[in-house]
Amino acid sequence: MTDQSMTSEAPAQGRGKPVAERAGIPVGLKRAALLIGLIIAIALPFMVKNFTIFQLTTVMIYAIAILGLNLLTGFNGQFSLGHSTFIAIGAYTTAILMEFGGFGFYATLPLAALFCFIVGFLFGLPALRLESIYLALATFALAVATPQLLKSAPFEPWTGGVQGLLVFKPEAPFGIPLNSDQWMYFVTLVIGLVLAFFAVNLVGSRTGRAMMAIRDNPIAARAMGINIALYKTTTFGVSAAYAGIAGSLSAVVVQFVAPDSFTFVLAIGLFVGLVIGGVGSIPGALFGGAFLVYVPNIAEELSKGLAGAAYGAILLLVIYLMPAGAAGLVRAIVMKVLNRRA
Amino acid sequence: MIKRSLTVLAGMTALAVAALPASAQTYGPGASDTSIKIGNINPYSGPASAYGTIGKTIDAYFNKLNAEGGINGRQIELVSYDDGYSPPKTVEQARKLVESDEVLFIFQSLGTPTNTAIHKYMNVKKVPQLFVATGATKWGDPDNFPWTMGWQPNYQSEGRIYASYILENEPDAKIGVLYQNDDYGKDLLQGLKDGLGDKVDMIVAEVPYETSDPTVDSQIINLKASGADVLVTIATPKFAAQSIRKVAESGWKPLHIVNNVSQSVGGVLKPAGFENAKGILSTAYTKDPTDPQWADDPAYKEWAAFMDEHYPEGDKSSSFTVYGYAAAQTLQKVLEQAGDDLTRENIMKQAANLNDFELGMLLPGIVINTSDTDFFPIEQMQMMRFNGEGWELFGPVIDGSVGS
Amino acid sequence: MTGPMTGTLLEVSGLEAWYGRIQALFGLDFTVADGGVTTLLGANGAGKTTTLRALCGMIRSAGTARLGGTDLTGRATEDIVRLGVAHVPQGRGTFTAMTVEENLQLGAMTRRDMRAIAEDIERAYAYFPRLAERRRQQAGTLSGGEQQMLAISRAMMLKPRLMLLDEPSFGLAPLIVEELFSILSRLKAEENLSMLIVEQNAALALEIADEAYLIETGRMVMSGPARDIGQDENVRRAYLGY
Amino acid sequence: MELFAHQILSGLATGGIYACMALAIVMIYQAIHHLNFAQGEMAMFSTFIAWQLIEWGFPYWIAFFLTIAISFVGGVVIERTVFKPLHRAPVLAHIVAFIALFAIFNSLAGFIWDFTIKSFPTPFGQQSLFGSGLISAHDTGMIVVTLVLLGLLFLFFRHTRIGLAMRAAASNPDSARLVGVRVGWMIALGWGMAAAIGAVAGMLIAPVVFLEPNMMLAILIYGFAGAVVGGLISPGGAVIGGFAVGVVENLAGTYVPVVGQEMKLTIALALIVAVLMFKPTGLFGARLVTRV
Repeated sequence: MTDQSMTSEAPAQGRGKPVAERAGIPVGLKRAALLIGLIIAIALPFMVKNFTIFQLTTVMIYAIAILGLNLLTGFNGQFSLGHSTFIAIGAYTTAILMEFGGFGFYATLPLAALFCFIVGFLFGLPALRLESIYLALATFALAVATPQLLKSAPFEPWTGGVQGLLVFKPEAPFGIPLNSDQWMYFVTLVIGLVLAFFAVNLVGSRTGRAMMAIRDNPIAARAMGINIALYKTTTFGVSAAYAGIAGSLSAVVVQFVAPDSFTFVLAIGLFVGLVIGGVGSIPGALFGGAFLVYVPNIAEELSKGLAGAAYGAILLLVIYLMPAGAAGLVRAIVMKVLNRRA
Repeated sequence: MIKRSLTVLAGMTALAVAALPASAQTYGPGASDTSIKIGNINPYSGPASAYGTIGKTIDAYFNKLNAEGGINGRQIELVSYDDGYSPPKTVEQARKLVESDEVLFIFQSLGTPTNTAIHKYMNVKKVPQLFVATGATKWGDPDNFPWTMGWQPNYQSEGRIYASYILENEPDAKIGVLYQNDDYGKDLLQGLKDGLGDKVDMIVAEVPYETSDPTVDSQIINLKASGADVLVTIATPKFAAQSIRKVAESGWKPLHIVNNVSQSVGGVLKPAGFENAKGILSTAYTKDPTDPQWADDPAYKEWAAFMDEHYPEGDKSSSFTVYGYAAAQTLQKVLEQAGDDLTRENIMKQAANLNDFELGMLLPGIVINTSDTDFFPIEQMQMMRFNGEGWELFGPVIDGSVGS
Repeated sequence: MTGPMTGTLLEVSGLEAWYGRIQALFGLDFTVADGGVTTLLGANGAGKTTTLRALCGMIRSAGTARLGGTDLTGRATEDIVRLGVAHVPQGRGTFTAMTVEENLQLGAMTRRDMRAIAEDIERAYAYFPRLAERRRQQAGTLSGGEQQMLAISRAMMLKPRLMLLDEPSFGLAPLIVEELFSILSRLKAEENLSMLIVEQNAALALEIADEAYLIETGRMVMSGPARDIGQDENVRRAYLGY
Repeated sequence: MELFAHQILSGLATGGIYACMALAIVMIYQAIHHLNFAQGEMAMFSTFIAWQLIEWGFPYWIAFFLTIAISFVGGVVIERTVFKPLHRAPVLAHIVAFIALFAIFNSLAGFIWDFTIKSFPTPFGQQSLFGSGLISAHDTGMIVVTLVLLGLLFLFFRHTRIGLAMRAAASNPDSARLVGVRVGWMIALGWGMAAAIGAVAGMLIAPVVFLEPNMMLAILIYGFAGAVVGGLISPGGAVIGGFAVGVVENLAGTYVPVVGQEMKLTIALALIVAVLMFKPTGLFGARLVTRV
């Protein structure tokens, strides 16, 4: 799983040539890795238990959210320790529309993305005035406040308060012979690929170069005539929309939304996933998602009483071994092997 | 078969086995001649990790049982996972237990939102979600959720008990309520209101707190200012202790009722100060291990010996260890009754077939009863008053059934 | 005009340096005499500043740089400073949020002799009376020339055996530059201060220097007494502009 | 009106808690320009050490100062072992390391000392001051200690050479090296001091909120809030910010209708974001000049 998760979308990066300063892995190799990754990704649900399919779906959902965070932090240089909020908004949008609006899941997905885009864009406006550490704190404040807002009296009639809302999980349509776990796996896979493709192209486009110019040198970017405010808020919106889609998917996959599902622990988890996967790397998001799902389980295996300490120790170890994240490590290894051959 | 013939059968077991068809030796997933695999989900990490003690106690108790030969000759294999009190993770862990580890059932999964997340799944899969560790009322709904059962007295019952006490003894009271702003706090408050019935306007102030509040000082000041003369504190130990101390500090002298969750002498009243805690009312269903009156009680001694031998790093002043111990004993009873018919259906059947079952660490007079229509194992509680050193039980054992 | 030249203070041989993976210096050899002034000349990007940074252990380097008998290469910056090398970096490196006096105090951070430090601060004010007037002022509020003076005084507080000056005239008005260099000459004469100066303004540098070296793309292309270098046709055309 | 006065005083008392924590946060921010997410857990762990010492029979004040010393050394050791190797790693890796430390301390404390709340002694007494029930002797003592600490820090940074060196190392590490300041050790020293101040904060806070592994979680958030309102680089501002957050929170809980009590924290945080909108570097923070 992890092998596939680290490389499956790697080739995509070459196509857009997003990060010029990086010595790239040859495009051919990336394409081959993508193809192999895709074949494995398609074959897997027919080879493993439903529970594992569910886990893999969760990995992809986290990866989508981390991808969104990556666009914001990795490519635009804006911190966020509050992306759990947008996941929550996406999840609740889907849950509420399905519960009270009689919507089908698929109809709620774009609405969740749109709504999150708007909220993210609006949050991006005040964020413009906040520099790195202050922005990190403001977003963290958002993450801390989210569960309280969700269960507060004014919202309770819609959010179900502390009890949360149960969500119906769609079955495969048109008599496709897949169970609901497999079906949602493929739905998530396709959405994830589309979003990754979009991210790659965005990053490789003029817009992407402007985003990165703002990250690297805002003053020079302004001098080049880039509308910094517009780009920053739009990036915030797009990033939030990614998180919203992840939230929407998670609502139906988990079949339940509750304030306790979206605490600041989730926000911090996404941030950890981003750094571990590799800041500024699109395939790294998948590794980050896998880290989020599997490492707590490993930590718990090591010790029940010290699960938290084990998790912390693993985290430190990973940071030491790959300070540039999994993507950085893979890049370094591949380059080393290639150089030796050459 | 040979093994079974070697096993010394307890009276109850023999009865249960006798009640089954003679050929009965049917196994559901996770059960075999030699072992029974049970799942459990607890928050071992994250902000709610205090509750992890319950999971660890249960594990220790089954280790003890296994060392003594297991149940009906079968070793108990407890697979306990961490969900960090996050509902999506609970779903993942529950599915792992059911689909990958293939446990016979899930026992004592902890928390209301977390159990809600898997409520439907467990019932669709027809896997028992047995004796969940939460006091919400919704777990006792055999018509709609026949595979889910609670264990502890539900919060609403407790609220009703306080209501009837107040109606009887303080009919002219003005009630102030401090409650934790989550399912547990709101449930208990609801019970209190239901119990007051048309006298609900006796409540002059309800003030919530968040677990993220450092102190409840501000809330207590507001409650005092409301003119209340009865204070009902629906709070977890830390905040209950804070409220007891702040009430004393501010020179307010209401009749103070503190909910059962925070009845621990060592874990709440001592930190709050015995002087400050004198006269406080509460209810109980378990024996408080830090209450000196149980020091010579045989059941207490048995529990203490268990703790020393099997869970020495555990905290003997924590009520969670008593809770886990008693819950595990209840399950032991169910498994003994199930005998060799270790199917999921029979587990639920036996869980719903507990009759006047007594547990050493429950208060004298409190018994566990379940039936096809009664999925609330413990429904009785007793009022008690803190005399400055220990709790004094008073009044009858009260049945707080929600329907009653 | 020159101080007593009793021997070699700094002897550099085969100095190489890298920025990350990119090599910037390719084996430089030069010396600074005890009590003497050496200047490094060269175009922008030739490696002058890099040489100073390499000597101070601020970037990765190889080769040897002996100060007295001690090799500086491979040591941490703060240890090199403690051996008596004061570096006045390009852009001056003053602590802008601190007062003038605090900056001077910081210059003497490696010393323990409190009374002598107080005396040296007064001496610095004597050399640079403008600083004395602004001793309680934040360094960031000083003019460019005043900041350069502060940077030099701060370096003097170390009681350095060798002072490295990186483009001291950069960005300053000609009058200020003149004042600055006359004080540097005084320091050389009165305090017997040895200096290694990197300077865009080659004429100015050659005036104060005893020896000069010409660097091109990280390699030494010419060396000799400052007076001779100043006479060289190519140097005059390329760097002195006449 | 009486309620108003009570809430203000109570807000100042809790504000004292936040101020204490905010001070520790600002300390470390000055040294490393990061917000240490593990700061609260480190303070909590220190407090447990003090509790253990007292349990072993040490007199309060000996335990108090011993804990400060242990925490100082602990802070230095953490910097040298955990963060020095990460010196060249990206900023985000540092934040992840803070998160790791957070998890480790929290889990260790729970494992060693369990989650049952413990009472922690106060040297000032719990009786209410002036017999009015307005503010307790401990609250007053806590506020006084915070102010004394602030004064000592001011003297340290303004009038000692090592304080000067620490400021230099923080404001301009390259130049600091060029005057012979051992920047690495100054950072370690900053960690040590922050850990020591955190320990004081923890020992003052524990008698109020009770000692348990999660006691600092919320306080850290409020402490951040106080520090940010104060401008992050000003110890005085942090203390004022801490008090302000305490008072605002209480008033919001009391006077904002409907949602006030449920969303005290949310309202407090919203106010902070609002402050930052108008004054992006806090009320007392100077704008750092970034060189291009």
